[in-house]
Amino acid sequence: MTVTSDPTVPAASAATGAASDDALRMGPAVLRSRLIHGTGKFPSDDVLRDCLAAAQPDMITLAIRRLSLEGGGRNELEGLDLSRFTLLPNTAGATTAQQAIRMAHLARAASLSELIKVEVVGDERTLLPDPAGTLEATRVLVEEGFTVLAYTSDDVVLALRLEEAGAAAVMPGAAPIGTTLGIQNPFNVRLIIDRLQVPVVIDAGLGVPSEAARCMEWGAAAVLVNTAIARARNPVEMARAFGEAVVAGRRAFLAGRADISFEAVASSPTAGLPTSSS
Amino acid sequence: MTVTSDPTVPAASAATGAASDDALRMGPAVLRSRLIHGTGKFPSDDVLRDCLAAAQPDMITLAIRRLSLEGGGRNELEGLDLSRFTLLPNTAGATTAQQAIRMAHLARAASLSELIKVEVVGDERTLLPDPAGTLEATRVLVEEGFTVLAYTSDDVVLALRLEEAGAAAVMPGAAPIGTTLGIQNPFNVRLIIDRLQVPVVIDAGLGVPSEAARCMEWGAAAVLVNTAIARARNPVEMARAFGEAVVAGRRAFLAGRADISFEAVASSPTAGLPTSSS
Amino acid sequence: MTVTSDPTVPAASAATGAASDDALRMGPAVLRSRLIHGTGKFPSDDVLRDCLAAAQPDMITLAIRRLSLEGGGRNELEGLDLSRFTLLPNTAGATTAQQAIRMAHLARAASLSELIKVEVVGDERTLLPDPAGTLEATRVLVEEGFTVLAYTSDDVVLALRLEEAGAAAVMPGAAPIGTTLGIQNPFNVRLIIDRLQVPVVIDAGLGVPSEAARCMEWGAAAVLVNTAIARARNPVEMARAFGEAVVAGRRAFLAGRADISFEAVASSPTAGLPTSSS
Amino acid sequence: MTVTSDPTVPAASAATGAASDDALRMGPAVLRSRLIHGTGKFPSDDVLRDCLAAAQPDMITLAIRRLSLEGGGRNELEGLDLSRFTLLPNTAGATTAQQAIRMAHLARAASLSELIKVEVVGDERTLLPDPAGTLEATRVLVEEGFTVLAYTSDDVVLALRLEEAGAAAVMPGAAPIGTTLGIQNPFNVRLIIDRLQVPVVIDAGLGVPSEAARCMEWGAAAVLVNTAIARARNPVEMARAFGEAVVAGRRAFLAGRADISFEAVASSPTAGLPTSSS
Amino acid sequence: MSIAITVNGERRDVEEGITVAALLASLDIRASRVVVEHNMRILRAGDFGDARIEDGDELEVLQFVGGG
Amino acid sequence: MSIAITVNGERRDVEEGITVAALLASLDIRASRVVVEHNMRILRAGDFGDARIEDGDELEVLQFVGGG
Amino acid sequence: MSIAITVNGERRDVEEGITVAALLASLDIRASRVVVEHNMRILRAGDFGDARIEDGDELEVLQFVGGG
Amino acid sequence: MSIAITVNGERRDVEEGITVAALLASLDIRASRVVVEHNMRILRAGDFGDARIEDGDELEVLQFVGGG
Repeated sequence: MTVTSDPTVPAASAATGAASDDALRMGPAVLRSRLIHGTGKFPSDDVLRDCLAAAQPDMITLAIRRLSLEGGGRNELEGLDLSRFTLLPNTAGATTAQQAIRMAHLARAASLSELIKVEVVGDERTLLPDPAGTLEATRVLVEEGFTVLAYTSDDVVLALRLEEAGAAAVMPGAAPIGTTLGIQNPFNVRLIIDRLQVPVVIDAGLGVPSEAARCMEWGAAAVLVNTAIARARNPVEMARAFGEAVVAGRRAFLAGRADISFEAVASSPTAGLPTSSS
Repeated sequence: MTVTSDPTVPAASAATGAASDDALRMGPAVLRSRLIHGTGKFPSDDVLRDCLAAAQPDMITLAIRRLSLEGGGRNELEGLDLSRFTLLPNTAGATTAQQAIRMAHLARAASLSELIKVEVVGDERTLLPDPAGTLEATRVLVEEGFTVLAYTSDDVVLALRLEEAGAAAVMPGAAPIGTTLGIQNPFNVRLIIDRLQVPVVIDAGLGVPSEAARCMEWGAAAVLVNTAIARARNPVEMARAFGEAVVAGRRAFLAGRADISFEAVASSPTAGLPTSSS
Repeated sequence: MTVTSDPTVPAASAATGAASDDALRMGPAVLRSRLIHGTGKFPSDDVLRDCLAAAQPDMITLAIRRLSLEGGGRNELEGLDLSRFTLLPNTAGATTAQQAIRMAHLARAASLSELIKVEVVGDERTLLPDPAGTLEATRVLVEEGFTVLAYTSDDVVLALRLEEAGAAAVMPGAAPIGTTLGIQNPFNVRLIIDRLQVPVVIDAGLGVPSEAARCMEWGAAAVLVNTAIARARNPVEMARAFGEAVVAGRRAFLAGRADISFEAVASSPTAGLPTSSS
Repeated sequence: MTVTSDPTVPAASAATGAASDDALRMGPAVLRSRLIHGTGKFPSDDVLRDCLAAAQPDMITLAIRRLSLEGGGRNELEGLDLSRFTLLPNTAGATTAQQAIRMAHLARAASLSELIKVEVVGDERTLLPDPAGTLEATRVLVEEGFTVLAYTSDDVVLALRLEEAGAAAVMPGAAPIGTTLGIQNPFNVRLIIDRLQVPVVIDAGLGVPSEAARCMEWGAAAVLVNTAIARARNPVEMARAFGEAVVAGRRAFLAGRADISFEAVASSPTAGLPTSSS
Repeated sequence: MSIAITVNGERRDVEEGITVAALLASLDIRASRVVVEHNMRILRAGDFGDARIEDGDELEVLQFVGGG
Repeated sequence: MSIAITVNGERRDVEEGITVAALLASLDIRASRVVVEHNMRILRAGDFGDARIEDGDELEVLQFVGGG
Repeated sequence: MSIAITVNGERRDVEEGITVAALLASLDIRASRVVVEHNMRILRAGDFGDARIEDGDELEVLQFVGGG
Repeated sequence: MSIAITVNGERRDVEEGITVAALLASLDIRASRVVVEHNMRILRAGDFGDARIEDGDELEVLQFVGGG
């Protein structure tokens, strides 16, 4: 087997560590790291900052909220140099398309960019997304010129509709937000990855780095991780581990896995054993 | 992300909280990399050599076989500087304890070390290990002073017996050798990891780096990978990916995963939303 | 434990086979059998008729199609006495709400009943349902007085929306139609069952009777099976097996499963062994 | 559905296509019902008796223990007419081959039969079987003329060795005894069923009837259930459900499942739709 | 004189003034088993005898078939 | 005179020369339902009447109980 | 004279004729870090100095916070 | 005169009195890379020069190869 001639393997990836030209493009964003890093629920500003240093993401998510009028509005992002990251504000908290659109407008004013993660919750208990609201918000915001990354369920047709509506990326959840339960529906997630042309980013519910790697091995464009890092016992090391796992999974996808065999095949030669009866 | 510097890591983790000396000790062997790398079935000597350079394992497995009398016995290990690795010869091909013991003796003469991977196949079709033969070979070889790493099934009690027999490590298979089917019995594998005091190395049947990471996250001491690398479309990049994934999985284990919640928990603040009706 | 006083167990079910008052009500339909039987793709009229005799469903599904103008329009339902069953016509073939509504009207004219299974396909390759179309057709038809059973994906929020729209039952698919792949997303299916007040009927993709039983054990109200019976090697026996499995699964749900223990617990007494050393 | 007549079936299947004599033979035992029913841990004699009436097994398991010298040795089997069942005494409590052999001798004296379930526990915490002890006890007892049903792990080679040793049936556990966790290793269980000539009976750890059906669909000869019935909220109805599920699963195995398709296939005709634009 | 109509998507020439009932009879179709849509309007079975077909009309004659 | 024996792991004093059958009767145990191991040797039920118990003997009196 | 306005859902009394920029300054908020919505209309930062607040106005003063 | 021996399972005729070292040299095999089992007894590399091969002897000449 002549490895480098294999058409499924980009030439660039053979020579170097992470493929030097394996950047992920979504609208204006160009990401070398395929780990999108959340910034919520961290135990402290310091921990968040150290996690970002360890995981080295290019893109981070943010929420937009009322500033506390007492105390000048200090918050956990205070210590961060946001200019080092591509900012992906979300519309978390919205339960209707209209609310999401309003939050997108506010986020645009704050970030001076038109990247937005559309998130319209349809059920307060599971925080699972509202199909109709997500689709409507995506349509309107795309129309307005936003680069929309749409958080969605693992519904395959809805993912297709979001792509048709102009989403720059579709973000099916692995499991409900904050649960860290891991991938609940491998079949649908893989189907979505296979059917869509736009990047598929796995969002919500991942628990451990191996699951992030697994998504990447299937061909996901990126993963978004927040709770699994923020709530780990050692968030900084966990952030680093997620960073490594995403690189490993992406690399494995590009390298092309061995074919599964349902029959056992020896790894050591079967011939050439010393005579047993001599 | 600077994974290329050294995927086998500890330097980075020293600063932050992972154990500063996270070496794996089995008898005389001290391994910084927890990826044990097989050397069988590679497309060429060059590919094998490049894979080892990419994955940077400390320990590699070998088989012992008759030299071909024509042609001076050239083989795929020709191009390797074996002295750079801790060698783990196996007894592959043995179907009885006696054969395995003889091969261990031959391997010792060749490697000048007493590290041996005991492998006694009990079924030619599945290549699954023979419980009694594995246990007997382990007992005899431990008695003779070998450091035995025992390839076994996922049978929990057999794993306990191998530990009692003095095995330096127990190596349950994830799936039959060469299948790359991945972990077939998470429950037993985790039970073995939890119950044994000696290192548990997951051997055989892994297919992709995410599965290696998953084993490490559960607390496996190391993984042994051969077919999944040798038969990948791009073995060199796959070797590198396995190296990275093992580091990531180990790091995640040490970092401590977030607790699973069966209820969804928002990642963005639920308070502080702009008034919706204003 | 006094079994009969257990409030979770209907008194009726203790004495008899299937609980005598455990009927499933959906609009005007009252079903004693919780296996809804499809009628498509059977090898012959005779086989279909024998399957129905073996499985003894109360409700069967039908499609509405153009009659072939040559030959008087004979079809596979010819040999059946449809009056023995509660008929559930579907809107299969519809790809828009409008088409589904039209087919519902035609079906009503043919069945003289207002039971309808709404099915709006959103993707020709996977035949997975269209969220928006399904919801719209459901709203309109409920408004018009239909008893709507809505075929849907395993999207939890969409299921909630269909309930809110007045669906008499919500029918999440286990896997794409005709695949017999079985339940791909146990988590979502169970979440839907738990969250909805209306009956949840598992539709599409079931492969074997054990999966039907599993759905019933989770609390599904019924299952709809077509391909797994029609394409079995022996459809008649498979129909009977599905009938039995649905009864078993429902009964197990009502009986209440044993609590899972993560520790082993002996089934035989641990005391009273004969002295081992005597 | 007339399941109440006789859930253990053959009468019905004779007419239609399932084997007309589908009895299971193990040594002298001829079983029409493929549910082997445990008798331990039931809430009362009455409940056990009613469970047996509901499930209608042909074979039940028993343990042999010291009689309490006070009170004349009344026990939970008091109310049962044991002569109606094929008795399968176990060697539960044994941790060595020698103990198991002694208990087999005692059981033979009590049952006046040479049927024995060999159970040699190798680990007190998980109650998982001891490979060597199980194999040795099986060899000795087969030699002595016993019909041995050997409880074992899901180790494939050990199952082959037990068959070679003359076991009349091999009984791999689904999960540790008493856990009701269900089948933990489908791959190995199916491999054992495929590789062995003797009947394979799934023993231990099943939780719900659907899992029993699933084992039967794979071709298991029978299942042994105890805790899942004894500890159900309503044991009698659960016993009945297990009886039905085993019948359903066996019937499905004989009927032959539909081939899995990875592409969706419509259940309703794709042609003959009314013109959409007319 | 004959008129041109469309039945189940196919062009057909029929007698002017024919009723739906007569059309079905001529096609050997038992009226009891079918649903008829006449220019997108569903006919009740009782109206088949009165429903006159005009030139250019579109009819759908449908029935239940096996489906899932 | 009485002798000391062990029954089911417990020390008991019984009459010298007692048979297994008599011991069971004294304990109100129906012979038909039990298995007796006398000094590790299993007795046939028919032999209970002849089996004399000596000082220091060990007996196991066993029966079937519920098990899985 | 003072007017009553609503800032982030809370009633506040401020000087008549105050600008947004002045309001932020009085609250010790750096204008560079916030987004202001004035009566549901988003203000550009450059307009804070010109935007005069009237009686009954509603303001939302928002910023980025950690989120997922 | 020549003698018949078995090397790696194959019959070979070699010079009477030949040593293992000489046999390996004649086969162009570097002694440093192999393990030799002479009549089921493993030879140390240092003994290759002294080990004389007799008629009917069995030799296994082995080396490490790729394996898993």
